[in-house]
Amino acid sequence: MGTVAWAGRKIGGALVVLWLVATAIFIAIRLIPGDPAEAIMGGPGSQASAEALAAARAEYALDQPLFAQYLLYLGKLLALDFGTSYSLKQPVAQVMGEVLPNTLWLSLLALAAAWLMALCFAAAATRSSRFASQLGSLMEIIAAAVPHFWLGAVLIMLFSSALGWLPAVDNGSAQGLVLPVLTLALPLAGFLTQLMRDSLGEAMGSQFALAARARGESRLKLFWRHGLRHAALPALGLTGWAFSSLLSGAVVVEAIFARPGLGRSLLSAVLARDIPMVTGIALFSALVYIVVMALAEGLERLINPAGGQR
Amino acid sequence: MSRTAKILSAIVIGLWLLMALAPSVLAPGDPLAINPVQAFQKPGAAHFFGTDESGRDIYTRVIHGASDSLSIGLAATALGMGLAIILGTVAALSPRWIDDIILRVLEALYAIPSLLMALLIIAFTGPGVGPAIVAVGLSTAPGYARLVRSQIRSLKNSEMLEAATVLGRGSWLKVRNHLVPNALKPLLALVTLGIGQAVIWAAALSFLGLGAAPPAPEWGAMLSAGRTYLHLAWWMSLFPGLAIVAVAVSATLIGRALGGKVKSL
Amino acid sequence: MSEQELITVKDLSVSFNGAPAVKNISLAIRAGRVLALVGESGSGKSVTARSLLGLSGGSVSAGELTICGRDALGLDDRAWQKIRGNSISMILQDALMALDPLRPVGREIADGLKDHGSLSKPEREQRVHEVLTSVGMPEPGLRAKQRSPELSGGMRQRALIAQALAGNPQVVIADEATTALDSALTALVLSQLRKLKEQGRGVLMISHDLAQVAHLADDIAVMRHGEIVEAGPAEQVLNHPQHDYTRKLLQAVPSGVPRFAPLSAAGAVPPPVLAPKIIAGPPALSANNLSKSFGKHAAVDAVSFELPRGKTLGIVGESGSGKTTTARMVLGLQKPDSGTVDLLGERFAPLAEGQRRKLREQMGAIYQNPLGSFDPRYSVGQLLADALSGGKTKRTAGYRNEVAGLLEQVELSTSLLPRSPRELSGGQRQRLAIARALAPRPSVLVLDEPVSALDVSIQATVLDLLDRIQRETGTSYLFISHDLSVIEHMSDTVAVMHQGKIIEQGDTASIFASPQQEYTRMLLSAMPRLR
Amino acid sequence: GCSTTGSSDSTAQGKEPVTGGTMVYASGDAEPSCLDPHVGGNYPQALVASQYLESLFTKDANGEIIPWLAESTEVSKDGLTRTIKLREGIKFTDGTKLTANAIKANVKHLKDPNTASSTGYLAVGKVVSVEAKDELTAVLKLSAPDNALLESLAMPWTAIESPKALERDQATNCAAPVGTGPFKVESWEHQKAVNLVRNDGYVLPVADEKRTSSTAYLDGITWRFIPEAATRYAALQSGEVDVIDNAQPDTIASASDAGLGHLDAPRPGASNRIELNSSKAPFDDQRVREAFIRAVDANTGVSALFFGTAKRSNSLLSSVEPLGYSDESLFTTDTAKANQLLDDAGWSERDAQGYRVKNDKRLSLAFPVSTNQSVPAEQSLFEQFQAQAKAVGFEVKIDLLDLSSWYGALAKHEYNLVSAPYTKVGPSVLRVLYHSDSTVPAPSGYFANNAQVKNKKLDQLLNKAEETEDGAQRASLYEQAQKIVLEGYYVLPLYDQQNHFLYGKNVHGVETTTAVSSPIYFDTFLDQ
Ligand SMILES: Nc1ncnc2c1ncn2[C@@H]1O[C@H](COP(=O)(O)OP(=O)(O)OP(=O)(O)O)[C@@H](O)[C@H]1O
Ligand SMILES: Nc1ncnc2c1ncn2[C@@H]1O[C@H](COP(=O)(O)OP(=O)(O)OP(=O)(O)O)[C@@H](O)[C@H]1O
Ligand SMILES: [Mg+2]
Ligand SMILES: [Mg+2]
Repeated sequence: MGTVAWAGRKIGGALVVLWLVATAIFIAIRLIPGDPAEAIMGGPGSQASAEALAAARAEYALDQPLFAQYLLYLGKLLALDFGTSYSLKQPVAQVMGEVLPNTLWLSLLALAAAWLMALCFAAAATRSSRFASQLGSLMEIIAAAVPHFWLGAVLIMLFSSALGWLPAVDNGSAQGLVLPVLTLALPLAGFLTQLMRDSLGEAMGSQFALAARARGESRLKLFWRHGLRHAALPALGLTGWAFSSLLSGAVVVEAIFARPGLGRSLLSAVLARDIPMVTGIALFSALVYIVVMALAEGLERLINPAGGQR
Repeated sequence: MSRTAKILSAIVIGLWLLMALAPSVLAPGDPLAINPVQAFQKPGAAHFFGTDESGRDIYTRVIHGASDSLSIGLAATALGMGLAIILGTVAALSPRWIDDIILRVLEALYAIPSLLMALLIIAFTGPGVGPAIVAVGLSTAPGYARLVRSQIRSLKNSEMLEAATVLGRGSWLKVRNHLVPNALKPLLALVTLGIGQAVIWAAALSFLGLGAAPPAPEWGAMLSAGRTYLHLAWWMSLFPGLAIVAVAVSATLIGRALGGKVKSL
Repeated sequence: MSEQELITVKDLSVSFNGAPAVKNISLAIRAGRVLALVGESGSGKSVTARSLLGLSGGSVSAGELTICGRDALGLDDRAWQKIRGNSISMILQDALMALDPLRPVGREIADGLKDHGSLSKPEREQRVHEVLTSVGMPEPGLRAKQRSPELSGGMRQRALIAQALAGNPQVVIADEATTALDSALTALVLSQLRKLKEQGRGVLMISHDLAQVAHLADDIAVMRHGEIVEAGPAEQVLNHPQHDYTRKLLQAVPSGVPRFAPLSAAGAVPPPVLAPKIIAGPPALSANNLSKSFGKHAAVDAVSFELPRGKTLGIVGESGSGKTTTARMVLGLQKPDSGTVDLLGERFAPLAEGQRRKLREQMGAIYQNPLGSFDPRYSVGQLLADALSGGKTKRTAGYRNEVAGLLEQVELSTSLLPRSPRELSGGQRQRLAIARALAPRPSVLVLDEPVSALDVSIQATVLDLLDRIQRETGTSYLFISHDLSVIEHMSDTVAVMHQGKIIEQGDTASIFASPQQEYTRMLLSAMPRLR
Repeated sequence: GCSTTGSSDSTAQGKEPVTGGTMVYASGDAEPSCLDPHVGGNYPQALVASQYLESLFTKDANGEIIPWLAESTEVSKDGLTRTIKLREGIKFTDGTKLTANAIKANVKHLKDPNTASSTGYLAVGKVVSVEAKDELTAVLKLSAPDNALLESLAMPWTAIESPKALERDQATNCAAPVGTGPFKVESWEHQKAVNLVRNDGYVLPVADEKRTSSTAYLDGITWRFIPEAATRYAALQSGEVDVIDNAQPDTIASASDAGLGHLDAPRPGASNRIELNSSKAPFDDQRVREAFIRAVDANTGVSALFFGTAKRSNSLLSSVEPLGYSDESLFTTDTAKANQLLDDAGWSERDAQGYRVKNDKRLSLAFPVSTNQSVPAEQSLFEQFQAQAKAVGFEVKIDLLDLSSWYGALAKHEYNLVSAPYTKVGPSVLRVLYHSDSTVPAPSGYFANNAQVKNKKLDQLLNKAEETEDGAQRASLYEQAQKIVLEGYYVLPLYDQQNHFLYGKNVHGVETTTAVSSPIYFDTFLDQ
């Protein structure tokens, strides 16, 4: 498949997926009990009068038939209009625009850190003894099994409260990012290392590695020229998953480290039944997922042009 | 799977099962029994893992919590896997256009971050153990389904099935004797890996206050309660946390021993 | 011995975790000469070769190891790196796997130059182009930029040779450089090696096939169970073999051996001269105008042939000529675009699966790599019980006698029953595949490269087995191979395929004696012959 | 700031105040969706709004209502006309002068349905109209006499905002309300911080001889939201933040060891209590209510879980309310009596799990708990109640819910027990909580009388108390009312609404609070 055809298929597929996500969210949200008008008027604890509720219903077209609402909703989405947040009374796009960079930064840094750690661990494992390698493998599995919420708390206890080395909460400085990034990155690094070690081990024990050694390549060069690519491939295939799990993890990490971001907005939006906000964030995450997947696939094509498309 | 790995796995599974099915053998006490006077006791001879804010014995609670946490993990994985097997098999064996539709739907489900999916489900059903199971199960299903699909597709085109065709086996025999059992074996490994992840997931929901409600001795809920007292009573969050990690680690180890690779998640 | 000794090895032993793989062997590689190392699979040939590069991977001990006059015992990895690819280079056994699938082959070839030489980047590219041209790679400029999965098997083999030659090494080790290549490519590779010898380099050639070695080797060393059982000049070893094992290897080469004459030592006892049963009636198999295209590419083009009962039709042709596609259409695994297949006079393809199920048991198939066709969850016994019961059960209980009978037929011990096919050797697996195919007592067996993955001695036993079964049961064989010598030995009639067409078809003896087509002549001239 | 002093163990005594520095405040509450406390009207809004908005009245150290932005006030004989005279020379931070029109505009804003005010709306419920008599004098017409009006007007939820600013659209006003307070809103970075800066034109309405300058010492306040208690405390310990609210009992107990300051400012209005839904079985039977109350042991739990930072209450009202009535004897634990009462009420059989049953129905109590409103220690206390109640045969089903779901459960009457805090200045909160009018739900389903007390005599007492001018009579009426509720076992009082603040070593002058006990950082300064 040519690159143009590939890109065309990707974009078409992405649009279909986005439409499906939008529809799924629409259905899911209509299923949630509770009157959206109440959410608009400040939640069920409010003293909103019946007229005020009716006015809100009319304003947000909630009094129309469901299918009309759906069409209206799709139409707005097509015009890139995500609506106004019920609870914040601000355009969703604006709110997301404000908090988005934080989450993206956090996730990207965590992704990069996880990759870096995984590469180092995987590389170290190929050189070390059987015992060390098994120990390393256990460590990865443990890292992958540590829940974010627990890890975050433990890191704060250790590095902020007890040792006082790093700030517990976001204070705008680079230091404030260290603990949240670590919290997000460690479990992911555990996963990636497991993946990379498997394929790195396979690559380093393969015939072509032997051939390379027979040409006089040193172990280090072997790692750089061959091992790295083979290690990266399966991990790349997992990047979409990794990124979307990072977004999930961000909900917890942003709550623990008091960082502004998409995750926190999401949690409070769901709790406040803030439909436009939830929709906006969900669609956005789906878009990010699709873009990241496409990037990863593009990178895969670059590394392995002959590899089959999935 | 090597012999030692088999024995070890059997022991570990046995231990978890014992904890889940007959916790009183290991911890005879009542996990809900309060004793406010004995609150916040450090781990020691009287209380191996210390006590919590209401004086409940954390060791007893951790042991008794296995049943809740493990059954959430098991049930969620079973749900996710069940759905995945149906969707994946249908997709793999159907004509191209049905396959395409299912694939797109799966991709759309996959594109929604799992926690968001869980939050939406819980917003719909309200918090609790059942919803947590459904949430975790549903949000893991698309990943499994894609795997089942590719598994069955590659089997469908394998020489093994061609050989069966040449031997004159009908479709039903091929599916029953070869396709299903061979597709299931790697899934078994995957399920084991998945259970560990599901336990973590369920704990995460409890931690956010959306899963099992305290004072049930569910590990995530215990962790959630313990985090308030992180500065005073580290043991309240340490031990349930370790239990979660231990389950996930042993599930991964057993899954790997069964030949599972993380790749597949 | 006037020639300079480039590598001298004395008393080399290699063991893996205490298990010896090579025991006390000594050999010398001289400039301008080819030393051939011959022996069955697992005899330690590759381990020996790797030891010469310090890459054995096991624990090595040796009385002497001199490389280009330099003592190489106790060299560290850095010192070895200077030797590898520079003084000695190696062509690895498995060409399909020996190139990194993620990197362009040109880069793979240039890596060695980069690590050793002082060439600049354009100079290196120049050299890569040069060496690719010299091994006869078509479109070397384009191929250098492609990755190995984009190349055909023959191209990969040539790239691998180019890689070994790029650094102008004194010694080239070629480990099974021609196995799995069709005869035209084999001839090409052999001529490459000859050129090296003529250039005055030392060549260590590893093979399990004495016929191939015969053309090129100056000296031959025969290995068995990690030891050299016989060594000497090629003439002497080939014509006056001293050791039983050497004789056995020589006998196993099928070319020029008449039909039904045994190749393996086990079959050495002359068989009862039992004329093959001739059964009257319609031909066992007849194909009529079979065609199949993939996209625009016509893989099989109007192929027709007839397989009489109790006879063998050999189909031979180079890689990609459409042999497997033909076989798959005959087996009803692929629907032909046009044309028909009749089995025992009845229509077999194209037909719906349900309608031909009854006929299915008349036809069996055997593949090049039988492992893939076994359900990995089944043991040997279960596989056979499954085949015997028509898929109803895999319990051996009710079929004990039949299973034992089948095993006996293919000369396998019943002690293998509980084993997984994965725990069998290549020869044993192929026997198991044959046993399974025989279970429903088919009239026709389609054999697609049944012995290509086996070394000559094992190949000999399997071919003898097939001969015996045909004589005993009168089964007809559609025998597909790229190996002319195997086809010559096994077939009553031969069809030569080229680019999807059968270009020549007829009696084996007459085709091999007086080929009509230019292409067939070309193929035959490239065929290595011992006798 | 206003002049109430909470019980503070500040060590700032004698320290020379320094001007400058920005204080970082970390709140454990969810970020308000609107900084204008007129909109909605909850405590987190009051906490932050107390820095930039001021009320007409406030409370002094003795709990007496005194004028603040107002200079004086009087009420007509029939109690239906209230005249309020404002102080002169006070300006909003947008330059608008504080005039009688401002009162008019603010009351109108509170009563406008589009504002969606809940607390403030109720507070001015009886105000029918506002007339500006002259520049600084406003006349309020009431539908009925309301002696709680001044208390209502002392709350931040009825604080006075610039009438000019109120004309802006709601989103803009929510982002930066304009008031007369010592600070003003400079910017609001969502989820990150509300940035407050000093109001350099601030005029202290009531002169304070201790203060030389009339502006705040701090340059500004960074108001952050850190929901995780452990993180918040860690940030305070490491000096990243200067003040935290919603301090956890265990950290309060160890605060002085850690060198941290502590401000304990219990909220006015109702105490924290569990209300027993008397409108449906099994709590429609007073004996069963009493049995539950006798079955649980609050004293031990409160002292263990709150580390001595919360005092057990036996009153409907906060300890800061002078008119609170308390009777310890009603709430002593007595398991034997509880069992007896249940037997008497017909719940004499028990099922396999030990729960009591009557007519095959289990003695089961639904207890929805809002995770937003009940701190962890309180949730633990409820769990202890659950275990203790089980001993006498009650099954208590605790359901932890987010705020929306919790309100939903209440609106649908899916509860037997509930703990719903209510903050309001003065004993008139009793009317909000226990008058039968409060059982009638608002359109949203909300009602304040969770115990579903419907008692004619009580209604009369509460009505009368609100209309009486005479202080002593008012006190007596409220006491009778409280007795009815307490003795009817509608409520299990627990403790005052906890309101603890911790602050770092370098923070001084944290003591003044508003009428609702929200601190004002006018006097606060940081060591440089
Ligand atoms: N890395 C290794 N670890 C353990 N055993 C090995 C290793 N490499 C080779 N062996 C063993 O050494 C023996 C000789 O193997 P070798 O590969 O040299 O055989 P070969 O003669 O090249 O066979 P073939 O013709 O199949 O290539 C075999 O029994 C093999 O199992
Ligand atoms: N499923 C397929 N899709 C597309 N092309 C195919 C397919 N199967 C075979 N071909 C093409 O058809 C041609 C004939 O292939 P076939 O496998 O029949 O060759 P062969 O003679 O068996 O070669 P070999 O000796 O390498 O096994 C080749 O060019 C091959 O690339
Ligand atoms: Mg070999
Ligand atoms: Mg083929």
